[in-house]
Amino acid sequence: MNFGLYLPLLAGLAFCNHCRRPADGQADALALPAAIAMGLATAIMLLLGGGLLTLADSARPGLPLPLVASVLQAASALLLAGTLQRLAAGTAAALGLHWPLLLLNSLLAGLPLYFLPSASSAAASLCAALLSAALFTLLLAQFATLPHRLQRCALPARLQGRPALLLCALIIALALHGLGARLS
Amino acid sequence: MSRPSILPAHTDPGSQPLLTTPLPAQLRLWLQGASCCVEVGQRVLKHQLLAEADSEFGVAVHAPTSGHIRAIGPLPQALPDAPLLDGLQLQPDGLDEALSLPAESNWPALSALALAMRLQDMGVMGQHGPLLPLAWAAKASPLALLIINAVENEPFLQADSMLLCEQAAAVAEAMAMLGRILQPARLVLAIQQEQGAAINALRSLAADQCWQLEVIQAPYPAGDEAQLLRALARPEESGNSLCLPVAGVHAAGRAILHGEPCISRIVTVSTALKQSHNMRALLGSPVADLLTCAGLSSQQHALVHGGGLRGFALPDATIGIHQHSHCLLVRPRQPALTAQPCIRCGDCASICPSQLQPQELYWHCSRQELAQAQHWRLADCSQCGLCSAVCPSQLPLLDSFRLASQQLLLAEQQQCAADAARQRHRFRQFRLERDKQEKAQRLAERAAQQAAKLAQQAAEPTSHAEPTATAADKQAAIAAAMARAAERQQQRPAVAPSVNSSEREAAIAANRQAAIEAAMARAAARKAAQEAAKAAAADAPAMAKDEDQNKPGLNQQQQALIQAAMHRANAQKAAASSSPASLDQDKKALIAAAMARAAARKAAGDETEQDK
Amino acid sequence: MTLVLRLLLLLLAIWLLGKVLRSSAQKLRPATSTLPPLAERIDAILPQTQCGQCGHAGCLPYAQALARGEDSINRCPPGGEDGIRKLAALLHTDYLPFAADAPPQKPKAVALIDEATCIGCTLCIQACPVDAILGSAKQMHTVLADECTGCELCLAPCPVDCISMRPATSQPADWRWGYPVIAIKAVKPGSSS
Amino acid sequence: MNTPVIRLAPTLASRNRQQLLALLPAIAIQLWQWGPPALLALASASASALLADSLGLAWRRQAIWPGLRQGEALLTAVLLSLLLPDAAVPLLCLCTGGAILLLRQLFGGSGSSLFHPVAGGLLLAAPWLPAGLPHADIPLSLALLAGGLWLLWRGLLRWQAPLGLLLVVLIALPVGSGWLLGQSALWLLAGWVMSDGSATPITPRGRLVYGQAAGMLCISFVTLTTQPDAGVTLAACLLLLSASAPLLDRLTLSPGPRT
Repeated sequence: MNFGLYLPLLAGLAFCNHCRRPADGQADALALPAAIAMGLATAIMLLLGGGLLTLADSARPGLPLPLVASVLQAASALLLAGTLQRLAAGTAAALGLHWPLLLLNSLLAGLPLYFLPSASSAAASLCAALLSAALFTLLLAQFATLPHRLQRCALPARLQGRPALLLCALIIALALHGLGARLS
Repeated sequence: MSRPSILPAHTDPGSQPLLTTPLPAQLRLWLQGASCCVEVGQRVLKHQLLAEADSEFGVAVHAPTSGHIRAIGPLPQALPDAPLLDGLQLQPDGLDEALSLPAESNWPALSALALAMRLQDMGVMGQHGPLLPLAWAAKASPLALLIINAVENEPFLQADSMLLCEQAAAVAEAMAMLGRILQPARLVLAIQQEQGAAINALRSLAADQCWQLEVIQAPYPAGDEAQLLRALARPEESGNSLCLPVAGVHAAGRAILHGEPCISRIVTVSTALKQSHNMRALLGSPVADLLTCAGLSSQQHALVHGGGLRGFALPDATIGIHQHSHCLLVRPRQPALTAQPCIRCGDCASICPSQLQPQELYWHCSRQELAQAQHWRLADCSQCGLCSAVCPSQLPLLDSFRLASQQLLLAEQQQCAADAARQRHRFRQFRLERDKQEKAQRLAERAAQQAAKLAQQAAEPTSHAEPTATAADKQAAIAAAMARAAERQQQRPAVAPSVNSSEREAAIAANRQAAIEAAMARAAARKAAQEAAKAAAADAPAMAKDEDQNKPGLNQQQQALIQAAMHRANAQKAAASSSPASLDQDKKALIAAAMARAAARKAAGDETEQDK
Repeated sequence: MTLVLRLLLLLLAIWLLGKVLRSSAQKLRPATSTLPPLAERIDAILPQTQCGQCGHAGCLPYAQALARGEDSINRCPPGGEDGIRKLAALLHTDYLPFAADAPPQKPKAVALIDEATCIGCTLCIQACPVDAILGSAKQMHTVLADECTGCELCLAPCPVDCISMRPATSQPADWRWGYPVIAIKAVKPGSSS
Repeated sequence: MNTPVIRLAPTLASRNRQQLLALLPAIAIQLWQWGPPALLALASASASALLADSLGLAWRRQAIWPGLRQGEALLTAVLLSLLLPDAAVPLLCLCTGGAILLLRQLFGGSGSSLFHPVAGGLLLAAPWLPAGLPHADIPLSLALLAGGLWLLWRGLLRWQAPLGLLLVVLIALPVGSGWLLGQSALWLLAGWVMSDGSATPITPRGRLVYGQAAGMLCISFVTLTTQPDAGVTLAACLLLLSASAPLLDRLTLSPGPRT
């Protein structure tokens, strides 16, 4: 895995997240809080999964990394989903914090972190997790506000709405690929 | 990008002469907020009243010269998009015969309201309707600051400067008059730094007068009322200050001191280059005449009414000028610039004196989203036109804001109309309800009186037959009901002993009550029986509901009881009549009897309760 | 060391998420107690012609039916499509085009009584929902044009067909020069600065 | 249309003309440095840009000549040919035309493009660019700076975003960002791409934040990584941040204080 692939993956993931948002009357007003909430949730999952992995590694070294990492990421996602379900079910649902989405985010955004070239030390992996969560939040917020702006573009009728957003996602992914390729 | 540097500087009229337009062939006067009081074909004299103000915001119209009224009807007005509005056409006869003008001799004795109404009658207009707002004058609160606005607000305007240069003494006189009547704590004449000649003309007069000269240095929309008030009023004065245009003040001076109604104004005709002419023109003069006077032809030029930023195109040179026609701009005809899409340069937002976001406003206004436009503070837009002027895409920002404000105004009016209609409808419903209740009350009273009589006749223990009742079983039922009522009546003192202060009164009341109850029960039973005998009534539930609304809201205990009984009986009746129609007589009688019993019992119960 | 830092960051993220959730929950549940009842808010949108074209006996009954969810929002021709949009926004439903069986939309009109033909039967007075008709028995009646909502309810009862609808003339021709928003503001105590 | 008599701002076409005019010294220096091939590149890029623009306009059923006369496509071509002096001519044509079609015409022409075509074209061309250490081009940079200052004086440069970028670069001088100032790509992107309204936030504060964010991202990438090609990195940052422009607008745009 390298950054040139990982960062566009985040863009695609953010686009998926945006498409899965509930489209009701309050979706527009809650778009930005939903993006921030999902970004924070992803940060929690990444930090939790990474921390658990460090603990597991120190407790019993030599475990197969891919298996343990995916189990721990899935566990942290389900733990968060369960906690949210118990404490603030209605709000979490309105903000789109559903467990399948959390699981997807945790696995797709979290797992590659352990295989990135920079994840050599604990501090570096922590830093990578934070940065990737921050970038993911930024991307989510971008997708939350882009449709409003796209309305004012004179896009052809066939491209209105989601296809236009997909186009934007592709361009963002291109830019992220360009940046990520330099990091690797 | 600072505003003063990019706007063309004010050019002083200087030593230019004030022209006077020759008498036009036709005058077109508009009747906004005024109702016509002359007829077609009538000859009128100069200064004669043509239309009286019929609303708070209208002013009277006077004949600018003598002549004949040729038509009264819709005319295009010198407004954006030249809407048709009622106006009158006056054909001058060239004689210019004037009425004699009675000057107001004791004007210092006028109150503010009297002055305001007098100015309205004299046709003196301010920024919004009469020079002095009537609502303000009626409040008669002490005036802290009176601003006379002589700022040439837009590029190319010169009319106010010209007026000050030519008529400085008359303006000073008018201001002294206003100061005397309105008694402001501070009287200020606001003028812009560039109007040098006017300032010179005033400086010599200002020395021994009660007013001050304030020279404004702020950039363009500084001549707007709100901006002037913000600039000149001290915090404690900002609540009760007033801003009047200098042309109106001058006209007010003529009207009050000399009795001369407002029939003309000074108009600048400018070619937006260096050359411009100022002329005194009669109100209603066609624009073409003014152009001819300035040596221009109306065919070869595009016409703009107003200054360089707020002016709007006039489609037609025959439109007559009005009291707000301070400037006419004449431009060579050019192909119109086409609007390009917004490139989000942000210049409009950075230049907006009200700190709005014109690009957002324009987006919502062009999509007719008035609620959003209100959120982006369309109401705070002073329509200064700077955003339109700096827009590199030539977007019609000012036009769309004007249109949207108008639509907003219309929507507000509709909302007011809807609110009024709702109120009237609710009041009508309340009135119908009240009428119904009063009618029911009257009927009940009458029934009670008759029943009391009947009961007295039937005071003998032998319960004699009801004359109208035909079936024997019905009579039996009634008798049973009466007997029960009597029983209850006897039990009543035991139920509620020694509660009443006066037992005698209670006894009398009880006797009467019993009689009434009996009669009521009879009447109800009779009616119910008759109703039940009829075929099925289709609208039974509706009737029940109607009767339900006849709640015993009566203050007299007796009436309450009667009504309660009646309405119970009716409800029962309604229920009965809504049940299958093929009931035999026996059943009907049984129902009626039960009903009557229930009614009587209820009435008695109610009575005891209310006695408590 | 990194583990402690990681734990601290985790706690910070959880705290922030809690804050976001709480603020969103407040946004989700606006203070409904301060709002007037739903029927009143719907009634405020309806045009108050009281014409009964919606099939109810007036605007308020229609509003109540809407509030109970018993009728659809596209039954008010005088309110126009704008009215439907407002109702849709208030009731959180989708915009609906006018019902196929709804009467067609007409421009605003006011009733006019032909004074020569009127026999003074008072039937129209009883029919008018907003008391906009004046007159008494055997006397000529007249319509207060300012109060007339154009509901056309007076047309049917008239025995001599002397009432006709005329287009309302209150279009925005009343372009008042710089309508007096600023003037009123300027003299209201304590309004500006 | 009752629009005002006084026009205080140049039209779009005149704006673009003046922006091109400000590039003239830089073009002259480029021609002097690279000789006839640069002229060929400039001409072919312009032709490809005009062709792509007219194709897009025809596809969107717009009038072609008035659209071309605005000069935005030409400006894009000139900027790209200045940014990619050592690219092969076909690549230059391809990325110019592609960027104009994809990022400009598809989004609906001038003012509507969310992403600046120049940044997009640079990024499209990046994989095929010859790798190598960037060399400082002081004369070109100075010419561009002069052109930018002239634009600023004419009031045509929205200066907040470039200022934010330059501030960050100056602050980061101790980290070793000084060589960036000698890069012509930095000046081109700052003066002609970041000052464009459609791909940046609309509020002054948002633009400042945009410029600072672009500077920080760019400097961190350029100094932390091994591929110090400032132009492509900055273009990628600009694209990424252009997508955040609506977000910055949402955060900074308000109806304003109530009077």
